[in-house]
Amino acid sequence: MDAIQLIYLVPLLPLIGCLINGLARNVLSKTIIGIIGSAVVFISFCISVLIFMQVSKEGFVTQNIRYFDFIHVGKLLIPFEFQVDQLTSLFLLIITGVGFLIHVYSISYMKEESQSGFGRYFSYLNLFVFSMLILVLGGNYVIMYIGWEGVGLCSYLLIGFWFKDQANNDAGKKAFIMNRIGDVGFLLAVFWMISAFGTASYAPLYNSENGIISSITALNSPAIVGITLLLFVGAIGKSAQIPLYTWLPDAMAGPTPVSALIHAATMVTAGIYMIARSNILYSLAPVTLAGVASIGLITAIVAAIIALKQNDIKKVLAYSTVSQLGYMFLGLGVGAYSAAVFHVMTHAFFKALLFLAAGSVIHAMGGEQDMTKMGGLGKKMKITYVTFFIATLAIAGIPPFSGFFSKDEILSAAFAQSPLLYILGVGGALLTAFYMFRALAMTFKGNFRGTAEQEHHVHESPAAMTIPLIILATLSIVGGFVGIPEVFVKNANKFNDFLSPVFAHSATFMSENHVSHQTDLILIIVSSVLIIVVSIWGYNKYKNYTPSPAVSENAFVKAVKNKFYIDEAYDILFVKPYRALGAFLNNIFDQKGIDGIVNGVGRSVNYGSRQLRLLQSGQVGSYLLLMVIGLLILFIIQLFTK
Amino acid sequence: MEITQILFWFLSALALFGAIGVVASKNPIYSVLCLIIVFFAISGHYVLMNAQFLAIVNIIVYAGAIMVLFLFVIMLMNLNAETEPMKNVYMKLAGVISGLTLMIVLVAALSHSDSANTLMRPGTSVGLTENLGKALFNQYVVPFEISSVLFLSAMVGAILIGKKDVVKNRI
Amino acid sequence: MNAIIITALWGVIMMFGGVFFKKSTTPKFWAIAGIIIVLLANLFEFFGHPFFNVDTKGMLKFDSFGLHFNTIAFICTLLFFLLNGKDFEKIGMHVSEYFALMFFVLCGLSILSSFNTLLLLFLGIEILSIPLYILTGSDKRNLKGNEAALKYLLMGAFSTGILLMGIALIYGGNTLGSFYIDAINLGTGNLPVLIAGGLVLILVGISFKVSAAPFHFWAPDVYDGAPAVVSSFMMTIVKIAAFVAFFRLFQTSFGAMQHQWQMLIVVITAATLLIGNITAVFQKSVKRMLAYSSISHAGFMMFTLFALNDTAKEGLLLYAAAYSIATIGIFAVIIKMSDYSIEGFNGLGKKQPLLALTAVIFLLSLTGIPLTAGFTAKFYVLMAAVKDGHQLWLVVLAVICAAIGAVYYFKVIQAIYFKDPVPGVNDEINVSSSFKFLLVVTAALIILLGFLPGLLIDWIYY
Amino acid sequence: MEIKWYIFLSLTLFCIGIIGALTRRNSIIVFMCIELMLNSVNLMLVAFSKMHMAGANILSYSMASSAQIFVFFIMIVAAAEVSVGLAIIVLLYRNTRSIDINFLNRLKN
Amino acid sequence: MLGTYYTFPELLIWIPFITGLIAIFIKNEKSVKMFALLSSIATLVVSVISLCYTDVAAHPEFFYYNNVSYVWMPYIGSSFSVGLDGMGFLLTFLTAFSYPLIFAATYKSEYKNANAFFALMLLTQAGIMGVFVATDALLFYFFWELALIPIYFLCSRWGGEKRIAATFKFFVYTFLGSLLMLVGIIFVYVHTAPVTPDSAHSFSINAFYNAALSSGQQDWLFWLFFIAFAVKIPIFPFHTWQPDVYEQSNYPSVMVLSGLMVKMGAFGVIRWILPIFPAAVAKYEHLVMALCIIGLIYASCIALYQNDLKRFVAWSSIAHLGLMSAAIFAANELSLQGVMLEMLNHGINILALWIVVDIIEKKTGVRKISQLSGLAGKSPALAIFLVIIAFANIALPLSNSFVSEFLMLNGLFDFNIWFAVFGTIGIILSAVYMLSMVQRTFFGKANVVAEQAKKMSAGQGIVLFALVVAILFLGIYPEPVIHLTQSTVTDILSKMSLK
Repeated sequence: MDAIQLIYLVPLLPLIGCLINGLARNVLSKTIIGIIGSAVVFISFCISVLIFMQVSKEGFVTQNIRYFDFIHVGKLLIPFEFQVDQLTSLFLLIITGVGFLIHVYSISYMKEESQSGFGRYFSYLNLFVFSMLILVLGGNYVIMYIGWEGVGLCSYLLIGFWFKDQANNDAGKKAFIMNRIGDVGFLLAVFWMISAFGTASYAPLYNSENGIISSITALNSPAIVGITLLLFVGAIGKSAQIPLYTWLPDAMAGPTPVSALIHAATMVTAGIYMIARSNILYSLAPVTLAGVASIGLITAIVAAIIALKQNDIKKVLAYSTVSQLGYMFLGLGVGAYSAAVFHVMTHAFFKALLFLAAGSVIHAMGGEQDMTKMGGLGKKMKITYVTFFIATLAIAGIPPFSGFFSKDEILSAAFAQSPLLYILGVGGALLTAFYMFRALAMTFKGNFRGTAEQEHHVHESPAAMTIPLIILATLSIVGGFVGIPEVFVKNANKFNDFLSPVFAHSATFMSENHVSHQTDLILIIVSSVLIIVVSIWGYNKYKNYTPSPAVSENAFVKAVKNKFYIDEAYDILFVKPYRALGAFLNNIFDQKGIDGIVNGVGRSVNYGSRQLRLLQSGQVGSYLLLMVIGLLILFIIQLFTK
Repeated sequence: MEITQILFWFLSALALFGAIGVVASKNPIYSVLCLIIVFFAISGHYVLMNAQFLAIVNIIVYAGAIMVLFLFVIMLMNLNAETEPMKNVYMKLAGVISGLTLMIVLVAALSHSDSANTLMRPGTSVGLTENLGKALFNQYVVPFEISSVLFLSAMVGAILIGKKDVVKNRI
Repeated sequence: MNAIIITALWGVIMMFGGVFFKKSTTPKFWAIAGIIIVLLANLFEFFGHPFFNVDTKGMLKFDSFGLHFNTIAFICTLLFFLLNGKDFEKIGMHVSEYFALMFFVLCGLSILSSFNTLLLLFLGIEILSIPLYILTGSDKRNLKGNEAALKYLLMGAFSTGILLMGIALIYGGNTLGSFYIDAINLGTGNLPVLIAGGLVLILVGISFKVSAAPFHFWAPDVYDGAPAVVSSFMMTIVKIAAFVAFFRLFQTSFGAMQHQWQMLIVVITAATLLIGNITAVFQKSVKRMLAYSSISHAGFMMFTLFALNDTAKEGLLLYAAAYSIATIGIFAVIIKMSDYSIEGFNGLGKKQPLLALTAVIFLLSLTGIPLTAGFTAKFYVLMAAVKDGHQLWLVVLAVICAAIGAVYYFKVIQAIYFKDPVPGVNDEINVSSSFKFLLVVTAALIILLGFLPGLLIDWIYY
Repeated sequence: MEIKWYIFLSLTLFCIGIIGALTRRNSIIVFMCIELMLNSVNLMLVAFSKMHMAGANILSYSMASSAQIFVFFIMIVAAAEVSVGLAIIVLLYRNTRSIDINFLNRLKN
Repeated sequence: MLGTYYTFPELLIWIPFITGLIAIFIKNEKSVKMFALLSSIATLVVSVISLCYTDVAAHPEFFYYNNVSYVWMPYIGSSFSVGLDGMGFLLTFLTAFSYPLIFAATYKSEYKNANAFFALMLLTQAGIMGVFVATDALLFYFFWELALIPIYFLCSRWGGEKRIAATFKFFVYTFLGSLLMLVGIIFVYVHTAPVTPDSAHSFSINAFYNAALSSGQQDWLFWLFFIAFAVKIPIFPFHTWQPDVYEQSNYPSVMVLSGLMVKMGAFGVIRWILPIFPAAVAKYEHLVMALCIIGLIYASCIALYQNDLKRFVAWSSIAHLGLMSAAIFAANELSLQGVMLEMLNHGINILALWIVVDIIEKKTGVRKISQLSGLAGKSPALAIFLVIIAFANIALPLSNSFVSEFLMLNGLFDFNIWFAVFGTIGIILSAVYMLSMVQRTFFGKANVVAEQAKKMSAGQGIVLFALVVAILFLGIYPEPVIHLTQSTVTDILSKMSLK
């Protein structure tokens, strides 16, 4: 019980760290700032571990901790409350654990920042951890929304961390606005929920015995479909799915550890967390689930295709993240909630690792991110190379690395739903394997293609950076073993067992069309073999990459290189019209139109004044005439109208 | 036709003729003379209606005093010639039209009044000087006194306006 | 009766005083003394002590309304004499005579506030008007003054003719054959044609006197052409006197059948409001602008005729007081200046802060800003109209016109406070401290009436 | 004799007066036209006075006499007005050498 | 100490009024500044004490008993009666709270005729306070205008080059609006039952609530009142005066205009339209809300285009007020409660925003967004404040406006889902223009203008800090405010449903 009573410390400590680092950033030395920043997260991590241990005990029931009434208006009560269950505790571990590693990594990575910039960085990073924790801890959707927007804010701040370059600011702004579009969906869903159910708290909604939702049995009722769709809009924004994914590649403008933490490991998985959290609702709305699955799948493939032709190492990873998130949504969409969450976890390990390793490379290359300018780094940066290699194996889904287990679980669930989903999913996986090995080969193999100065500069990163790499690499290797499929070992999927209470209720709605073990085994083997083949092919193809002078490309390749012109399309469809509309409304409609009318009234009074005074001709005769005419009019009114 | 009726029509015609003469004649002197004709005609009407006092007062005050005053002023200004230039024709036309319209409207309206066909009783003694004098100094003594204020102010005013100022130094 | 007799007597005294007063300032003191005596005499009568017991055969009726109105008018006149007494010398040499004529006007005013027959209405209007014809033209070498006087005279006489024709028709249509205004009261049937025709003509005749559109054409020219002191007097005291006569006649004689002729008032009111306010917007001269504004105020006062209820009565008195005091005040300031154009007021706030402040208060009152008498007055007349309950659009039109009114009054305020002075214009404004003190008192009166109108209107029910 | 003929007569005179006032430019003639209007009113009043003189009783007697007294007052006022008016016209003539009302347009707009 | 509780509403009016009159006679600029600041602090103290004195939520009837009432014009049933209900407490507190901050934040500014300036500022405060406490329609109207006149003089006398024309338009516009309302007030008055035996009718607020008005009469009365308030708020399309006035006027006046006077409009709608004309509200609410929402999106579009910081803030304010007015007309518990919060929050946020703009202009001498760049590098403290304020303005959770906008949008959603959808578009757009502004002025490379920037004064720092604390506090724990105003909301709603 005690650990759970300490739960408020988990988000509070990073917040304190944020305040200390932010306010005293010019006073404290960089080392102290770094230590404070990491330590608070580490303590939170320790508490999370305690909580996890308590949660994983037998007979644990979901805990609700209420602090105060946040909003209490009439019948609407939104308390400031935390909810602790298996899902929460898992996410707490991921966030604080990976977060801590990245904090440590950052101390070294950001060493060259200015004093105040360094403090600012850690302050933001702590603030992010705080927001993310609020997001997963919140006991109702409003608290979740607080964290939801909070992480968006931190993302904005960190992407635009080097604010002197307007491109970074543009990227940050884009991220925030695109997130906001999603947030609006979330917000509307909350409103709908409140107006339909009168509350936004999980406990009264999802309580398995007397929850409002739990007592509903009808599928696809309009309110629920609406709510789930709107929530999904929120998830699309936050987790960078089509059509709101374009901000994520741009978000790579931020420091690389940020990309690792926010744009790979944690924030972008908030959407998955949210849907997993609302699994009962979603299970009641198969229509939405189908939508989730299709959006996820399309995103997975499209992003993977785009990643094939990217030369910026971080962009490749970014598109890979989008693609992997697509997988997770596919998992959610086919009802494999725990598989999706499993993939969140393994993805957190290997993608954070990839980013950090890439960061190490970029660090070594003096800020260079273009892979065509790299090559042959494997010799000089052994640890980085090895860890990157492990992560690549993991993300490609090569057994027995962690990615294999989680991806396989999703794919087999997809097969159960429809073989088509499976085939497309495998296709995506093959693409993943290809571009990841391409990146690996281009970066670490072949000859060095950069400048001589860079070549001289290249070196292995310091321990503060490599240790987190090593830890994450270890996790990427072993992380999958908590969820070994039943095919191999009976009852070895500890992960599923652990999370099953969370998804227990929705499991009753899902049609249990499990794939037989044999089919599953065949599928695993086929896909693994295919992936390995493609991996080797991709590796070999780019092993000795030399930048070729402009080869005439076909239209498709060109489109891929230019990310299908999505950004440009958005620019033409939304940004430019919006600006033009603003100009039109301001210059023409408002100033000429509405204000024109207002001023026109004034002017017409003036005009009337000038005309009316002409009546005052100064001539007695005309005055008398007008008087007589007035008299006549009055006479006619009085005597001849009734 | 009774004699009063004949007289009525005759005097009416005379009055209208005179009135039109006032308006139409170019020479101001003729206008004055026409106006005097009108006054006489109206006095004739008063006599017809046995309002003898008013008939006399009308002739003394109006035809006598007032019109002489007018005549004096006109002579003083040497306006006997046809000095008046043509007024704007449209203004004239508009004036005539609106005046006639007003007349038509008034006549049309009032001819429908309940009392339009009431007979008049001309032969009463109300209009005799004695009776009116009594009324004036009994019933109407207050207005009579008050009218003195009017005259006073008119007198002061006429003097004020007519007096030639001693040249005064103005800044 | 006190007021009528004493004003007439004092007029005679002033008239002869012209012969005896040697110093040019003497007439002013006599006039002030006279108006104070008149005021006191009127107050005595108001509190039930008439000095003269004259049997008027019911031709004059001294009710509290009329006497109260007299008080207001005399207080305004007192203020006027105090503020502008010196400025009569600007008109010409015959200061004493000017005062005499003004006392005669006041006599006419006292008659108009208490008449009970059409005969005295007629006489009152004439006693009010004839001295004004002369006063308008009293600055003999000023061609504008002469022109104004002749215009006023011709049109005034013309309107008198119309008024008289109206009276004649009323007499003809009245079965009692009486000129007593309470005898005309006809109950609630249909208006007989003769009466209706007479009513229209009388309405036109008096509308002329109160400068209601479209019978207002004389007003801007005459107010502009007359000497500023006389304009101030004509625009305020004389106009409200005509209004009180208007109200008295129509309430007593035709009040019972109000709704049969209300439309006429509606038309006149709407026209007056629109023409007065809109034309004023474009004026360059403050004096002429105020002339038009006085027309617009006539429009507001027409609402009392429109409503003819108790609130209207209160409103009329309040409006008369508020409008007169503010106009007298602003004119007192204008007269001190040599350039009447709006530019002439530029930077007055810097040159003469006190004059500027009081002028602004007067202008705010004329605009009808709360906490000034002008607001309460407008409020009362509008309330009277709303209580009547008919033709509410007219009330809306009135407030729109009031907003237009703000435009031209605030042009002056802007010039006073927000614009820089034009060098060489109105540089030599010399005002005595007593004048300043009086201005402050006047402004204080405005504000006092602004939040305690009861001080004034409660006396109606005394 | 019916009253209406007198009404018509005096109305006609009245309107002729109005027409004159509207159309003439000589201010003295305009003034005379106004006098004509006043006279038509007088005529009307006397006619009405005779109409109201229905019986020989006191009431109708005073009814009838009141109108004639009114006429008397109108005459008084007209005289006073004329004196003032002519004074003003003379004053104007002295200053401008003209009594044409169309020249009176220094004040306008 | 301060006498009995019912003297508070009065004190809130008289302190600024009397000190305002006194301030005219203090010729020394420094002393008049200090005097005004002290006066406003005194008002704040009174306001805070009044808040502590009673728990209105527990005693909603308090409003009707606490009001002090002097016989003023008994013959027409009007009295000088003032009282505080929850909403009144809230808004008087906002007024009392804003004034010291305004004075402190602009303490360094210099004015010609400082005595007149501060006197008018204090008189405006008296007027605004009066509007919020008046429980008599005529008194309400008095104060409504009393607040307008001094602010007109303030804006016209001290400000930019085109101020005279701009403020004049504002003045005539609002004056016309309030005159129309006056007609409405009189009409309702004529249909009230008497309260005092002396008069036939009454101007008291209760009499107005009980006035017998047919729905046909309500229809046009609604518009008479509505225009007055709509111009003040302003609701699209009555807004055109606002950007010009904000651009041309001096900062303290603009702060008062946008922070406080705007609330007078919203307050007016809640206090005087909703309970008196419920039938008309039900009839026209869709139309009006559509206007409000159009205004919200319209202003958001234009705000992005603005290059002048003051105009920018003006448009963003119009956008926020669009949402607020829409929520008022949604008239359910959530939306009204949201509006109550938003009135306070918008006051705080816009005040903070103006102070930042003022500092920028004072520091750099430039107000054009295009001429500014990279200020964050030069003054990080200001940048942090601005970012917090900007995010408060776009309703980020844990900032004050989140709660209010959440409630308002929720109320809108309950009313009509599409209004809520378009309202939330406004939220997106607010992020767009706000962040663009922050980016263009504060981020990027410091240009010549930014290099020359002077330091922010300590006083301004403290004021901004206080505001930021308020922003965060209300964002995390809005309950006190909700508690304060809930009785008003239920009262208004019950009045609406009764009729």
